[in-house]
Amino acid sequence: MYIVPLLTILAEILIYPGLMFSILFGGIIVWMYRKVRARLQGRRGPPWYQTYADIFKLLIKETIIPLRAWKAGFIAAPTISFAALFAAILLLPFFGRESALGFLGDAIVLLYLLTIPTFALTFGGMASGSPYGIVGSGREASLHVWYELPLWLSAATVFALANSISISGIVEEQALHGPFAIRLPLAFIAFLIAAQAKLAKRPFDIPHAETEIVAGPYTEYSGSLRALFELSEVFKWLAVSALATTLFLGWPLIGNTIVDALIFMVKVVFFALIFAFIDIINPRLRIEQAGWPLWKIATALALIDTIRVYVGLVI
Amino acid sequence: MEKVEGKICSIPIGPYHPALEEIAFYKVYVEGERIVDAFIKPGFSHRGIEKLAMQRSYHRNIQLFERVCGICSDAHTTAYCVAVENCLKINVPKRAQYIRVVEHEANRIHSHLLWFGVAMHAIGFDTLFMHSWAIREAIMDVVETLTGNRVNYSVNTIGGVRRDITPELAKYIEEKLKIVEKGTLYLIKTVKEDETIKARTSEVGILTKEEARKYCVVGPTARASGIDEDIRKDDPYINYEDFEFEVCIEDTCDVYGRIMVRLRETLESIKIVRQALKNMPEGRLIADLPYPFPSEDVGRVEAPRGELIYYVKSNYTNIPERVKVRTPTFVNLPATKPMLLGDKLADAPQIIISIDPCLTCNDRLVIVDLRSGCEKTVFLQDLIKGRVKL
Amino acid sequence: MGLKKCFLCSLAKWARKKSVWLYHAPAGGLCNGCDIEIAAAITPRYDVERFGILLAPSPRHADVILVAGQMTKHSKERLLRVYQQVPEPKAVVAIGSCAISGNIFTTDNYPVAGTVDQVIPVDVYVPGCPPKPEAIILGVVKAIEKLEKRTAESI
Amino acid sequence: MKSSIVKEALKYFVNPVTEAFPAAKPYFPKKYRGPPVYDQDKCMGCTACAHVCPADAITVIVKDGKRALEVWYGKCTFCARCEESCPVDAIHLMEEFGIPSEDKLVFKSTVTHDMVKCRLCGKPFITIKHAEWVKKNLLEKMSDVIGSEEIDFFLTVCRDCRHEIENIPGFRKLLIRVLIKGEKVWV
Repeated sequence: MYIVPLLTILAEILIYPGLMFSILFGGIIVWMYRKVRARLQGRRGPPWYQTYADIFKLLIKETIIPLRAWKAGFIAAPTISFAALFAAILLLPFFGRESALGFLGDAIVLLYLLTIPTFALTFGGMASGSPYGIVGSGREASLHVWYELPLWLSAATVFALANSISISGIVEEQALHGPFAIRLPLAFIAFLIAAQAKLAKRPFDIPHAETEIVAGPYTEYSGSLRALFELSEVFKWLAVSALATTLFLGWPLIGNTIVDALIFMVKVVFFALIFAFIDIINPRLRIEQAGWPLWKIATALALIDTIRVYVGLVI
Repeated sequence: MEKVEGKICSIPIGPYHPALEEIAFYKVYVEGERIVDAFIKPGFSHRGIEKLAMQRSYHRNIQLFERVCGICSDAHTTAYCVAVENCLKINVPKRAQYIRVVEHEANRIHSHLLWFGVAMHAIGFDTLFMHSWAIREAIMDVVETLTGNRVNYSVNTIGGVRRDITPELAKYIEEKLKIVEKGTLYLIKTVKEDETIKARTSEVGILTKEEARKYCVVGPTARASGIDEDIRKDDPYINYEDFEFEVCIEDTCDVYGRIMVRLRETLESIKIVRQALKNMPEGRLIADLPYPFPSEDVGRVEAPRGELIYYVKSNYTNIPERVKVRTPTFVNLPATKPMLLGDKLADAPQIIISIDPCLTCNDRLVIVDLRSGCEKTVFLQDLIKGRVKL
Repeated sequence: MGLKKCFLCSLAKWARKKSVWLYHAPAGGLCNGCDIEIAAAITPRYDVERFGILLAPSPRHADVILVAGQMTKHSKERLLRVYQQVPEPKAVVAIGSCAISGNIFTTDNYPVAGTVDQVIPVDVYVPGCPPKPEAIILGVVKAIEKLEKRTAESI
Repeated sequence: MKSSIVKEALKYFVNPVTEAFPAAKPYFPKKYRGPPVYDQDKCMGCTACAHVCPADAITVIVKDGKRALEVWYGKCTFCARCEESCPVDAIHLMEEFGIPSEDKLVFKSTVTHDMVKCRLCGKPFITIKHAEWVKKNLLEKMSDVIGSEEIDFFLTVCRDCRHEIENIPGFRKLLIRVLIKGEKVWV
């Protein structure tokens, strides 16, 4: 009797929005980012299977743990990062309306889960014992301080307008009254800027700035541990793009689960391409310059919309 | 990272670092993110070129000096040939001089576009890096067709040049120059209108005019600090007095100024190449060479990185008695220290890159520095060991 | 079991072939010629990324080390350290005449510490002064073949 | 603010500049300086190329009465000075790049020549083809001074032995005559 729901959950974890699908779809998203970047730079770009090849190759490579590193922390960091993002993906509404493990208040949990990889990365960089890793971790932490406020503010605005803290509630509200991207344009822009920083793409790729601090926290990671970080990167792309879709573009909801899931995927790709495009046409900012767009512009924009929602000006 | 004193920590940049094309070691002392002191240690690519030069004939030395630096390879051979020609009183045919000018300026265009790409890479603007290198491929084609190799031109020889420019080749060069000019104009426009590049580069790595004079910087680094100096104008060599061009000067004294100076210079170089191709005189390619006699002289050349000086002393043999090289990076490198002080750690790579450090150029000379008692380097001991063996 | 193992083996071989990260380590005395040609190989005209080849910033991520230039006494130990930092399986490609034989700088001059293959094992040699970017790409492809062979042996 | 870079990037998006390298042949200009190769038929083994080579990439090995010239691309600077200095155009630089290999010693082009043995001491000192070439040129340019038999004598006696002969007055006179006449021709 209980075997059917158990199997369903297992299938959800392992196949559809879980491991298999997220790796495949996330791999395609990362490939698209790389392909678009290459094409806009005048190059041809990698073939479609590139991300999978990279990850698989790293998995079967030798893993070196440096002498200077704190071993437990060094190994734990990528694992925690991977696990948190995997859990986040299970909470995202990949069925159009509902997520795999949805419950009341899952939106808050989702945002929390997306915060954990940052801490894990900071932790891993510190544990690796290389000067570049430590500097990178410091930068990651300070960037986290910059972007977390606008991210949460814009999300809170959405929660307030939707009058719900569950993912399905937010999506349904948008399906009924139009997407929040139109109703809350300023919070939307604020969210995009903050999400760019969360993805650590240009202009905010400060934590792993190649020319300054080699690869930042990733510097000492090799082999399968690096592969876990690479997988986290894939999941991060997927999760952040899906979060943007959920919070701001949950609008066309047809009712048929398969069609809704397909529409959701198209929207995720759309957001991923926006992030990729911003990444391509910008140089990297300095760490104290990154505060300017994040704290001044994004926070102010999000705050204006929050006030609008609380005063009741939003139609 | 290690603590030095109080809040001050030291961070190593290099020797193997993705921002640096070649290997050098910078130790930057930081207080938080602000740089309070810097220590520069080149010398990793010392190859003993000057010693080798004293064992080879004049002609074989050309290929040796070409490999001092692969990026400004033409400037090095030109300077060496000019020095030897001054020394041995050789009158070079005018056509050869004009062909040299074409190559010299093609070299400058390629070097500046390359540097621009690397500088953009240092601030994380990979798209412009790729675009500038895509434009650079046009001039690389010119160089390859003209000389037969992409990097080491090997065209200059003592008393003239080894390859001719035919009319078809001139037409080909003109075509490619159009692409380069269009691309350079695009790069200038982008740099001017892009606020993020400005935010990243302006008022960074400041070297005031007084400091620039104090540190005797040369080339684009000096011109970006408002010093009007260009060997092509001040002391014309290889018939530069025939050409009209402007010396590009910026008075912003920062990295942004250095970018603009180099980009504008690229346009001037294109102008010079066009003039040279248009007014190419007829004549021989190589002058008659005399037997060597005791004499000495210098050759001064405006390399892409600044003033390059070769000193040649000859005797009755076909081997130079002494060849001494003073490269632009040798004088520009110490100036990175005042540039670095007070700036942020994040700007260190682009400040170091902004002088276009060609450490391979530099490192033949560093032996003097190392000999003055740096115990850390194995180099000195090895040198002594080598001598003992001899 | 055998079939599964075979499938994983072929997957491993495929992944090693399709994803190769390079680390560019100049071996001391160099003229930059080879280095700019390596950089040119990642730029639009040659674009090695379409073969899955990337220039990794840290030696810890690399599969193939590109060594260019003449080995000097000064940089010998540093290069050895870089080599040891690269995780297995790895391959070394010596680029240019300097790395192969010392070229014009000879191997007996006072700052020079011999050729690259006297310090670290070199798998593929790419002749040229400097080699064209195409030759560098072919050299890396050859190194990949060698990596594949090693994978086959280890399984 | 970013209009020009976006425009340019979109232009590149439509037409990438990447060459289809493994499929299409890379660009080689007409006089590309690739690896030098010897032409066995033309080469006469005079070692002029070995003398001018800046990197000493061309080695001359005399073994078993044969002279082998060997150019190693692993040391070559691709400067084309050997091509320039060759009197008979027997070495030329290919319009091709060196193919990467796992063995550094395969980058080679070799040519071997039979040598003439010295009539007096029996040591091989000049290749047959070189001797023939010198004879031909001498006969063309100064047949009035020197006869073919005398040339034959000179070309079959090695340098060390010739130094000894120079002390014999008759030969010395002949040598001086050749040198005075030859000054314009040789330099």
